[in-house]
Order: sequence, then structure tokens, then C-alpha cells
Amino acid sequence: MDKRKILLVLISMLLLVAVAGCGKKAAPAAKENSLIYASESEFDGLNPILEETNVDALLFRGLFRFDENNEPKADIAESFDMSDDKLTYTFKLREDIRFHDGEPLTADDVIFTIESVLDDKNASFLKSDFLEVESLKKIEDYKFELKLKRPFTPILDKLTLPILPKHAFNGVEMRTADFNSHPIGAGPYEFDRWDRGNSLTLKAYEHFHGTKPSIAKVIFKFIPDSNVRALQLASGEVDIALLDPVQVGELEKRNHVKIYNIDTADYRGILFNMQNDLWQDVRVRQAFSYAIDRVQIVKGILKGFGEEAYSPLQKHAFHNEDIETYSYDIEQAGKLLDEAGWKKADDGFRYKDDRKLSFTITTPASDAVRVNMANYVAEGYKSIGADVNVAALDWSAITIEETDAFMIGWGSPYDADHHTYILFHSDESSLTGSGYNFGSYSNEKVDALLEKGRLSMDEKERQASYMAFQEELANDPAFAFIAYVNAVYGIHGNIEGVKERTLGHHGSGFLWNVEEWKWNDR
Amino acid sequence: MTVKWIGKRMMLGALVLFIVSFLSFFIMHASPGSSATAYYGGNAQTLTTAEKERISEAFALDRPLIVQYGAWLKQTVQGNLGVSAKEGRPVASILGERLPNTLLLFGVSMFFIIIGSIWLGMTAGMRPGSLLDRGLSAFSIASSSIPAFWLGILFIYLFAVTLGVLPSSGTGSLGGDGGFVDKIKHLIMPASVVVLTHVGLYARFLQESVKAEIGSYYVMAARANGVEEREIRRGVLRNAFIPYLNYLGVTIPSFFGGSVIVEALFAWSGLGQLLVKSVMVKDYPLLMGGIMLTGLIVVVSLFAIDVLMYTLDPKLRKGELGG
Amino acid sequence: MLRVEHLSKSYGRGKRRKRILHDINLSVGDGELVGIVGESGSGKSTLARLIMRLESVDEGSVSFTANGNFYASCQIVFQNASAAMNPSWTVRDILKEPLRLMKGDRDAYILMMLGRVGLEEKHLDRRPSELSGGERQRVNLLRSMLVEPKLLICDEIVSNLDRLIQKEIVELIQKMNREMGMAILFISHDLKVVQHLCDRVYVMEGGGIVEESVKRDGRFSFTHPYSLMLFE
Amino acid sequence: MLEAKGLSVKINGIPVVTNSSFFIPEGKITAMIGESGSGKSMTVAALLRMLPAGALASGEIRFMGTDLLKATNEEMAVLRKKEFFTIFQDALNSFNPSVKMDRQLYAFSAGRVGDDQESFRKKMKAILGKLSLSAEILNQYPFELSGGMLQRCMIACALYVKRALLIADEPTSALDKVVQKEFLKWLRLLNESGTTVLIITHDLDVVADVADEMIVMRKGEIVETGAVADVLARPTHEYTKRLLDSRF
Amino acid sequence: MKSRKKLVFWCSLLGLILAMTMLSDLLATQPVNEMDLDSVYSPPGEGHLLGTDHLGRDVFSRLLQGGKVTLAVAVLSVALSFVIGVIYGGISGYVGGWTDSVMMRILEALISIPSLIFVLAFQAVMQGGMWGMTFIIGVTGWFTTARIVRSEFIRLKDADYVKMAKMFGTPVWRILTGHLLRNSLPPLFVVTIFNLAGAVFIEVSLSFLGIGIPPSIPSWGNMLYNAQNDLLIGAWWIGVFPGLLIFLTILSINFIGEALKNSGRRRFHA
Repeated sequence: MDKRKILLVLISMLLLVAVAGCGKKAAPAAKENSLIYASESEFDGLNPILEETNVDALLFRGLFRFDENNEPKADIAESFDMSDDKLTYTFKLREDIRFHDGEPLTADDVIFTIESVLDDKNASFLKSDFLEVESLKKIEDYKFELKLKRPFTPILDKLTLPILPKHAFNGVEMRTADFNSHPIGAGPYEFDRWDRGNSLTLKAYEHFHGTKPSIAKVIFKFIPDSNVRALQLASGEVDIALLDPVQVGELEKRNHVKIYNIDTADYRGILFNMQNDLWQDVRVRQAFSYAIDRVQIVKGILKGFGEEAYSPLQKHAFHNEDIETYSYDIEQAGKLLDEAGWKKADDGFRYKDDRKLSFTITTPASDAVRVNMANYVAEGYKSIGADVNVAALDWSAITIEETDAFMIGWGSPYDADHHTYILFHSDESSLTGSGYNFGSYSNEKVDALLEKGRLSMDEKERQASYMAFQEELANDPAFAFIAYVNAVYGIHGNIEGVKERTLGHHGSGFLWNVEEWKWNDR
Repeated sequence: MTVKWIGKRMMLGALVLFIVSFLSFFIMHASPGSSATAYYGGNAQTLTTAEKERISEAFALDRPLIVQYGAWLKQTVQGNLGVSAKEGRPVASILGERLPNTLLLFGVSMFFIIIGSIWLGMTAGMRPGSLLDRGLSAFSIASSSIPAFWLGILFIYLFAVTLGVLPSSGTGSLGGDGGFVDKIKHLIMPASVVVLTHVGLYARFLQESVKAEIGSYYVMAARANGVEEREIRRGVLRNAFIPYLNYLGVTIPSFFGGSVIVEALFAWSGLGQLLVKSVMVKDYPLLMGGIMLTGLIVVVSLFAIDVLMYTLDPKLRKGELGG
Repeated sequence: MLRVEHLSKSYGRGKRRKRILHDINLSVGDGELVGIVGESGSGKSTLARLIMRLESVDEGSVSFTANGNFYASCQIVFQNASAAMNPSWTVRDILKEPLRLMKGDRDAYILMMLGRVGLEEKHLDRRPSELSGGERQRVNLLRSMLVEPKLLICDEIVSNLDRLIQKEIVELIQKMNREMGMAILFISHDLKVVQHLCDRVYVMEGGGIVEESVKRDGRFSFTHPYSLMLFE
Repeated sequence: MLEAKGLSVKINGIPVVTNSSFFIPEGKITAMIGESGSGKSMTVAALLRMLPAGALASGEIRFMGTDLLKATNEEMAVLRKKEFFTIFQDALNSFNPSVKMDRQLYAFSAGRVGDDQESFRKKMKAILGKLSLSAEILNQYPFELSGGMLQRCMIACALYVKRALLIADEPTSALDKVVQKEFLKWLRLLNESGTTVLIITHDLDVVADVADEMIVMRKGEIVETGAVADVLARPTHEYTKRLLDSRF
Repeated sequence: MKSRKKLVFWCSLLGLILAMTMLSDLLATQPVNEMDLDSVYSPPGEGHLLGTDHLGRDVFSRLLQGGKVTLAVAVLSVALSFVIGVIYGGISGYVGGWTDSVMMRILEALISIPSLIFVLAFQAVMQGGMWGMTFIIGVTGWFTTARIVRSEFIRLKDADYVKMAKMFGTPVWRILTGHLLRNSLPPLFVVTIFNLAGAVFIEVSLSFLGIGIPPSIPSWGNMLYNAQNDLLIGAWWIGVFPGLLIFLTILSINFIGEALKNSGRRRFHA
């Protein structure tokens, strides 16, 4: 208890802190040739057929790969032949491709991957993409044949499917395989380290068959909070971050940050869960679609980084402009609700058979834009007499099938079949199948049009059916579309080689050509 | 220190852990229909039926709660805390990854709090009427009224965003192996927040007990008889220390609770952050494990404090206040 | 009226078990003024608690010959007057407590009795902390006397008081004994008070009664060495 | 030896001792008697210069030529250490509960004369023996001893240091009669060895038993002084008479 | 005297905050949830006294409403824990013996676990709204109250006046309320005051972490939760004002508790 001793300890502690402080100044000198990406969430696993992550593009490659224009181009496939009846495809693979563990990538691996997707035991979310596959046959080590049940144009799109190494699953169940946390692919980067709760490190794969990566390491730092992502981008702790629209103005002021405002096919909307009988009457869904002030949302919440949405294919070539766009119309909404039997009472809310017009919009709490949209929309619904609550929950606490309505986000820049069939076809209900039709939306006309669109080989015919699909979907809405959201990325200004293309959901695919990126200062 | 005494303390600690586990288990599993999802967690949709059955069987989910608790307790005693519902990895290994960080933050901030509060409290208590003496209680109340996370936000914006001298969050830098220095840099802000919001409280407590001791009868008797002031102080400190230690023990739980928030704010990947996360994702096995580990840390800290008190306080040693 | 026979009492468990009282025999007759003298630790207070049935008896017996509710005929006054009164109640509330079941005008009765112990009406609305030490002990005495007990046990009731007040209280007790015919068991370590007040005295040492003496010609005569040492 | 003239003490402006003058003759035992609130303890505090916060003393207290009220803190500290010995009422609390007796007794005795540990142990053991205390107590803690034993330890220290003036503030009121008698015996022994004693008490028996001179205080004023025998036989002040009357 | 002045000052500050939040409906300049996406992030000034937030809601109005929610949760939960604490501590202290031992071991265990942890456990199950939070904070905040009640009851039940009361045949409920509880009130009051500060702290902290009161209900914690984003983009007013109010509220509660504690100590030990 000697005071001098205590003082001594105190001083030494202060020194320690001082040393730490000095160390700080020394640190930036050694700039690593690595890229730190602020990832919005941590992954449950890295198996690309069980879960979609934005690491897939780095770790894995498929037979085909989307280019700058989101067109599939041959990658692992060297060439292919198509039979005249458009049912049989013969693929020839490149022979120089090796997985990260050195094993060669052969036809066996491709067949194994597609079979795994189709295997019910694995419950792959990609299964619907390959339902038309009749059979797979190995011809040679680097050659195989794929037979379709019916002609299916988007098959080349689907074959961008990441290829898994068959030998990594010998005698193990895919769902519980060690592979899921230590993946082996044939992409430009290989797995290095996964520091759970913290970060995932990938390192450049020296035997990559394409452009050799220039950046030695890509690190995915898991930062669920958008605020923290922006903050760390500002302070230089991360190099790339997807920004919330409101953050852009402030980060633009930082000299070292370059802003990429990239068009996406990524829309937000309210999913009506048809399990809730409130939505059985189409007029109710239409009313709630009318009562959204999209212009204000784009202006106030998205700060102009986006546009009003009314169709899932708005960013697609098959885009139909002549459908109902549900521009803001409270009167119309009120009229529809009156017709549907929901009458306004003295308290300002509508009732039908003593049931109050009330539901909850569930939204993931970590996504500020969605929360804001939900709050704004819910508040706006008061004007049509609906008592709408917002439940902002953690992603993993959400079971979309159990919500009344969900603030959904989807979108795909690829083939029109992509992210339409799996979302709106009644066979894809997530309750009965492994699809993404979370609201159990069911419309025979939509089903027929989607099937026609996917099976038709004629471009014109496909366009016609997707145009009709959009119209039918607008009349019998599964979602109340709100807005397309631009992906606004903040990137360290010294990175070169970023190629923009229309991105998918949540700006996914931004890293699609990361092997071509490089630091111009290291 | 007798073996009996140590044994008794340990029994008490074990009892504390038992009660904690019992209550937490029942809180978490008593709600209708939650026990199954408790184990499936966010994976409920993706799990196959076979897996669900396997889990149900392993955790006796179809049996009464008390049997489930029994199963859980049996596994836990054997060192198996189960598997995280969310990550699918053993809870023990997840906790193991987090523990060092928590102990680091807890240890370092506790260390500075103790050093700082002893120094402040002694100086202030020994000099009645001085500026420090008068200012300390106001500082103490004020500093303990600031929500730690609020101070944390201000710190982040000052030191990380505006000045850019310290990393805003996390446990260590990525990309480069900053090692020790890097760790310290990341530690400075969270630890400072914890220390600043607590040190006043402890300092003031010590100050008051020093003051109380100085005003006590035996000090008067010693002073009246011209006993050396240094000798008096030594005795005073020893006595003032016993209630201080006791206070430390009493407040360790809430102190620990406070650092949960600081961890979450600074994305300090320790137990606190893990607990918050497992609440959000309803990962009950992980949450149970986290609670038990927290309980263990608290129990061990309390034990350490008890041992210290035991050596300092002869009354305790002589069994006057045993029990 | 009160008869204590072969009374023993121990505390603690196992090795630490300690005998506080052993083989106590004593009696108090109607209207008698009996004293118990002993130093601290002699077991006087324990004895008082046992007589008052506040604790259980290990061995022996305590018998009290009076009908009805025991506490209506036997009362005790404790040494620490402040501790015997609820600090947040007024004197009026405190005095009313024993009269809970009384029929008739309680206030008038209290007022009447108040004068007998030398207190005034103004004291009724004060709280214990606003009274002087002597006043507190008077209120205390009065409260126990309100139920008009046959026997009043006074456990060191004057020890904490200044000499002059001691004198007043002792005189008050004498008066009560005379006027109301109340028997008094006066427990004290102060020999002189006991000598002055009591007609018969028991000397206690180390948990037992070593001697009993009856006052003759205004004084006691002792034979036991301990009593002699105490009384010199 | 010690003389007070016109001593007044006020606490926050309220007088507790008013204009008291008294004299303590060398080599004798002087008793100061009074009931609680009479100001006797405050008088002691004033002469030890250990008044509580907010208390102010005026007048004069002369001790061997020095005015205690005007002495500097350092001079006073030296006086307390070299000339006085003080015993308080509550022996149990006069010792630090968590420090062993040998260390505390050393501070109270040998530490003041500058003896080393060895001679302290030797001398202290002898004195303890004389006071029929076992040397064992040196290895014990205060809470393991009784009030009487601790008060005797204080006497032991007083015997050890042999200061000019012993001030004892109600030293017997927490003690049983038998122990009290013992204590007074030791006090007399100390007095016979040449120490002047000032004993503060409320107990007339103590005064009668041990004191040579007495000072009667009431409500902050001195109402009567004189030799014990004289005062007891012929009290002059009304209050003293009542006090004597109240003896049983 | 000086400390009395201080007490008055802090009491009036707390009173002011309470009054303002309770009268929020009168004082609010805008409906709390009215969103105006044309004027998001307007700085404090005309029209919006303390500016607007990311959805164009009026910060001042939300601050008052939020205070009402936060303080209501705190006060009600403290009331709940007061009742639980008094009952638990009262039974333990009054009955004594084995019951007391068992109850105390349980209480010791509960006390040695950060109450935040129990709050988390409850929260994981309940995902409570405003009432849920009140319940959770209430049922996890009574430990110190129970301990104080118990120790007071144990101290008081051996008091001479309780012995006297038993002898006079005073009924048990009257002894419990009139003697034991009545005289436990001063320390109990102090601990309740500090509990109140603690309850505000817990609500604010949990809501700040996003696991407290649902975001659609404005509370001070929720406002801060959102304000993290806003500070970065320069909208300091959204975070600073609720933070300041939380600070002042807890500060005044703490100062009041402190003053009462000291005055109590003086009274008891005078």
C-alpha cells in the first residue's frame, strides 16, 4: 500500500499507453497489399450451393461466368455443343484447371456439383435452377453430356454454378461437411483463415487459370452495423464498404474515398404473406400498393440513389412499362379498401367484422434503409386507416413465413428467369419446397407464364411471356414494390481496376473482377 | 487460510453457478414452443428432419423441462456445453475464442480502476478539505451518471473519426499483424470508457471509508498519544481497504454487466458482444454457455476478493465474522 | 407469584456450546421489590428474557401464577429506552399499542396515567428522538404499566441515565410499587441502587445465583465472597 | 502543573464550556465530575487541542509555562507525545482492530521514547506481568481481548512511558465494578510513580475512591472545586449537594 | 444547509424533466411520428426546435415522448421490483431460520450475476415491447431491495420495541407494516432511488443495443440507437440531446439519492 509503489505502477502504465500511442504513428508506413472489405454479415457457411455469399465469386468458378454486361461467357467450359432439339449439351472443359488443393477439376466434379444441387438431402436453394435437367453423363475426364427434359434457355446462366470438388465430400454429408467452413474452389482466391465473429481472409491462388490476382489478400471483415462500416471506411480501417445513402455526402468529403454509385437490379418491397388471410382479397394488396409515397422515399431515404419500383424486371431488357405502377394515390387506396369491406371507424382505423385493419411489417434491424422504409410506409398507412407496426429484428430471428408482411429485397441482373421463377412460382413456396416464394404466392396465370418464359427458346416469345407476367403480377401483386436501390460503394481511392456492371441484390457482385484490381500505391 | 474455509467458499461458488444455470435454463425454456427452436435457432428452416430429430433426442426436447435441465447439467458438468444453434460449432470453442478478449478488457480496466481509485481515494481521503477531496464526490457521481455507450460514441467520434488517432472498433487490425501494440491501440478506447465511468465510484468509496477511519476512535486515541502519523495512516489504510474490497466484490457483477455494453459498442469480440448477439439470434445453447461463463468469471473474481479480504481482515481470519 | 426452579440455558452448538445459566432458583411474591445484582456476563438479561418467555427454557421451569394473558400480568422494561420505542411513531401511538383491545376512552386513560409518571400532554405528539433520556424511560415505564401488570421486570433501566435522573426513576418505581401494589423484579449491576430500592436481593455470578439476602434494618448482610467483594 | 483561565469553547457558535478556570496540582489525582453535557469532555479536548471541526476555544491553558491554546501544531504534537498520556473511555475502540497488539502497544509506548523492539518486548512483558496480563496478548488482536484487559494495556503503556500528566476521560464507565476497582488501583500505582492524573468521570464513587482534588462541572461551567474530602463533607453549591444527595 | 439547497436544486431539475415528459402531448410541437421526408436532418432552428431526424421527425417532440416512455418504464419497473423485493426480503428476514438461509443463498447467486445477463436471458425469450421491458427490468431489479429489506427486518425484528409489541399482542401484519416496514423505509427509499437510475440505465442501454424497446416506440435509448448513424453524417443534434437528457436525469437521481443517503446517515448515527 505504499504510495510511491502505486505511483510507480501508475507511471509505468502511462508509459505503456504512450508506447502504444507512438506505435500508432509508425504503423501506416507498412502498407499491406491486401484489400479489406466491410462485409455486412458473417456467413453461416461457405458452401456456395447451400448459401449464397459474396465470397463465392472469389473462391469458386463455374462453367460459365457473367461478364460486364451480365452475359454468360465460357470460363471453365472450353466449348460446348448443343443438339438440334436443344435438349442435349456436350461440354468440353479446360484441362489446366486445378482446385486450390492441387487436384484437377474434371467432369466428375461438375456432375457431382449438379447432382448435389438436385439432391433433396442437401436442400439446395439452387435446386429449381436445375429441375429441367434430365441426366448427366461423363464422356471423358474433361467432357460430359447434359440432357434436358425440355428445352431450357437459361441453362447457360445456371451453369455459372460454382463447381465443388467431389473429393472433398467423400463419405460425408454435405450439410455437415467440414468443407462448409474450409472451402476449396477453383477461383482466383483461396481460403486462408476464418476468424469467427471477426473476419474471413482469402489469399491469392497462384495457379489460377484466369488473370492472376494482383492483390495478395482479400479480407472480409464482418461489420453488421452500417454505421460502423462507414466509420471504418472513413478512418481507413476498411477499404471497401457498401454505404447507406445518407452516409454518402459525408464520406465524399474524405479525400481517400472514391464513391461508386452503381445501378442495380436490387429492389425493395413489402412481401404480402398469403398465409395471412388479410391479403386474400387482391383489393387490399392493391390498396396498400397505392398508399406508398415512393417519390418521397427515393428522395428522403435513398437521397436520390435509386428509383421508384413497380416490377421485378424493371432493369431487364424484357421490362414492361405499360403496367400499373401504383403511383401514390390515397384516394384510390381508400376506395379499394371500402370495396373490400374495410370501413373506417371513429378512431380513424378501418374495421371489417370487428377485425381491425392491422398488421406488422417485419424488417431486418441491421438494414437501416429497410427499417426506415418500413417505418415511413407504416406511418403513411395510418392515412388510409391501417394500424401498421414495424418489427425490426435480427436476421436470424426472422422467419419470413411467419410474418404478416416482410420488407423484402430481391433482384437479379441476369436472365429474366433468374429471381422470378423461384420467387413467384407456386411450386417454389418456401413452406413446401426449397424456393424463395416466402409468401406462398400462388397465381396460375403467373405460374404458366413463368414456365413458358423459362422453356421457350424463342427470344420474342420469351419476351412476350415475361411482359405478360409483369402485367399479371402487377394486377395481382405479390409484393408492393417500393424502390430500386443503387449500390453506393465507398472505395479507397488508390484501388484501380474496378469495373462497374449492373449489380444484384445488396450490391452483390461488386467484387466480380477483383483479380483485376490493384493498389496503385503498393 | 484453512482448507475448510476454501472448501466452503468453493461450495458457495458452485451453488451460485447451479442456481444461475437453473434459473436461466428455465427462463429460456419455459416459454411455449421455444425449446425446439432454441436448439435449431436461425437454422430451423434449413435443417433436415433427420437432424431435427437427432437434436431433439440429444437434448431430450420432448421430455419435461426438468429432465432437459438434467441432461443439460450432465453434459455441462462433463465440459460439453452443447452446440451453437446458429453456428453449428461447439459452444465451448466459441466461448474459448471470446474469453481471452473479455478477460483482457476486464482485467486491464479493473487494474486501472483499482490503481486509479486507490490513488485518488487515498489522496482525497487523507487530505480533508482539499480540492480533490471536495471535487471527487461530484466527479464520481457525474462520471457514473454518464451512460458508458454514450461516452463511447463521443470517444469514437473524437478519437477515431475526427482525430483519427485510434481505431474505432474491433479487437485488432486486419491485414497486418499489429501484435501487442495493435491490441493495445484497440483496447485504449473501450478500456478508457469502462475506467472513466467507474473509477470515480470506487475512488469515492475509498475516500469515504478513509475519512470514516480517520474520524474513528482509535485514530483519536493514537493522535492524542502522539503516535507517529505514518503509523496511523498505515493502520487507517488497512482498515479502509476492507470495506473497499467488499464494495469491489459487491459491484463486480454490475461492473461486468456494464462492460457487456462497452464490448458491443466497440465491437470488441468478447463474451459481452457474444451474449448480445446470441440474444438477438435466440441462440440459446450459446447464451446459456455465455451466461455460465460469465457466472464463472464473477464467482472466481469474488473468490479472489474473498481471499484478499481474508488475509487483510484478522476478524475474518479469526472466525469472528465467519459464514 | 413468580417461581423459577432449576433453570438452565445454553447457547451455541457443538464445541462452542456455552452454558449461560445453570440451576437458577428464585421467586417473587405479590407486591414484592426484588433485586438481581450481577456484573456484565453474569446472565441477568438472559434470565429476564426467559422469565418473559421470549426464549425457550432448556431445563427447569418458570411458573407464573396469574390468570389470563401472561403478558397482561407480567411486563418488562428494557435498558435501552430509545431502542424500545418505534422511532417513527409518536408517543401517543406508542402508548396506545398495548391498549389495542381496551374498551372505553383510551385517550383519557393515557392522559390520566401520564401524570402519574410525571409526563405532560405535550409529550404525546413528540417522537422518541425529541424526548430526553429520562422522559424516554418514563414513557417506556408507562407503556408497560398501562396494562396494569402484577409483575414488572426492570432490566437495567437506569444504567444509561445520569445520576440525578436515575434517582427520579427509582423513586417513581418505588411509588408505583406502593400505589399500585405492583411487584418489581429489578435487575441491575449497580449495587447501590439495588441496595437502596429492593427488599430482597439475589447476587448472580457466572450464570448462577450465589447468594440471596433479605434487607433487615435497611441493609443487607452477605456471606459469599463474591457478594462481599461487590458490596465491599 | 496545569492551569486554565477563562476557558471557553464554542461549537458552531453555541457555547459548551463557559469561562472556566481550574488548576491541576502536580503529583495529585484530580477528578473532574459532571453529568453528560456538562462540558467536561470538551474541556479535555481543548487542552489536548483535539477539538472537533467547528469548535473554537478561547482563554488560556497553561502547562509548564506554555499556553496550550496558542502553541503551534508541532509544539502541541511534541507535548502530546512527550508530556501527556491519554486514556479514553472506550478501550475496545481505542485500538485499531486489524493491527496486532504488539505493534500498537509499541506505537503507544516504546515508539514515543525511542526504544527498539527488543527492549520494548522485555520491558513491556515485565509491566504486563505486573498488571497480571499474559505476554500472549502481544500476539493477539484487540477484538480478542476484553475491555478491561485493553484498558489495562493502556495503563501498561502509561507505566512504560511515565509521562508528566495522565489524562483519563471516563476510563471506568465501560467497566464492571470489580474491574473498575482494579483499574483504579493501577491508576493509583501510576500516580505514586510520579504522574499527575486528571480523571474525568460522572461517577461520584470513583471520585471518592481515588481522587485528591475535584472539579464539579455543570452545563459548561465550573460550579465547585476543592479537595475531595472537603467537598464531599461540605458541598457549597446547590448542584453539588443534589449530586451528593442522589447517591444511594 | 448547503446540502439542502443542493437537494432542492436536483429535485427541481428532475421535477422539470418529469413534468416536461409527462406533458409531452401538450408541449410537443409536432406529432411524434409525423415524417416529413422533405426536411430530413434539418438542424435545430426555426420550425424544429431541436431539428429533425433521418425521417424528418421532430427531435424535440420525440425527445419528450421518448422521455415519457423511458421514465415510465423505469418508474413502473422499479415499483415492481420494490414490491417483489419487499415481499422476498420481508419473508426471508422475518421468518428466518432455514427459509432465510435458502432464500439468501438464492439471492446471493442472483446478486453475483450481472442483472444485465438475466435481462438478456429474458429478452431472448420475450423480445418484449414496452410492457415486456418493464416486466423484465422489474423482475431482475429487486435483488438489492430484497437484501436491504431482509437486513433491516432482521435488525428490527430483534429491536426491543418489536419484542414489546409481540408481548402486547400486536397482530403480525401490524408489526410487519407499522414497525418493520415503516422503519425500513428510509434506507429502502434510498436504494429505490438508485434502482431508478439503474432502470433508466438498463432501458437506455438495451434499446441502444437494439434489443430493448421496439424501434417504433420512441424512447431515449432508441433515439440514441439511431443517432449512431446520424453523428457520423454530422447530425449531432439527434444524438446529443437525448444523451444529455439521460445524463441529467440519472445525474439528478443520483444526487438526490446521495443527499438522502447522507441525511439518513446523519440522522441514524447522530
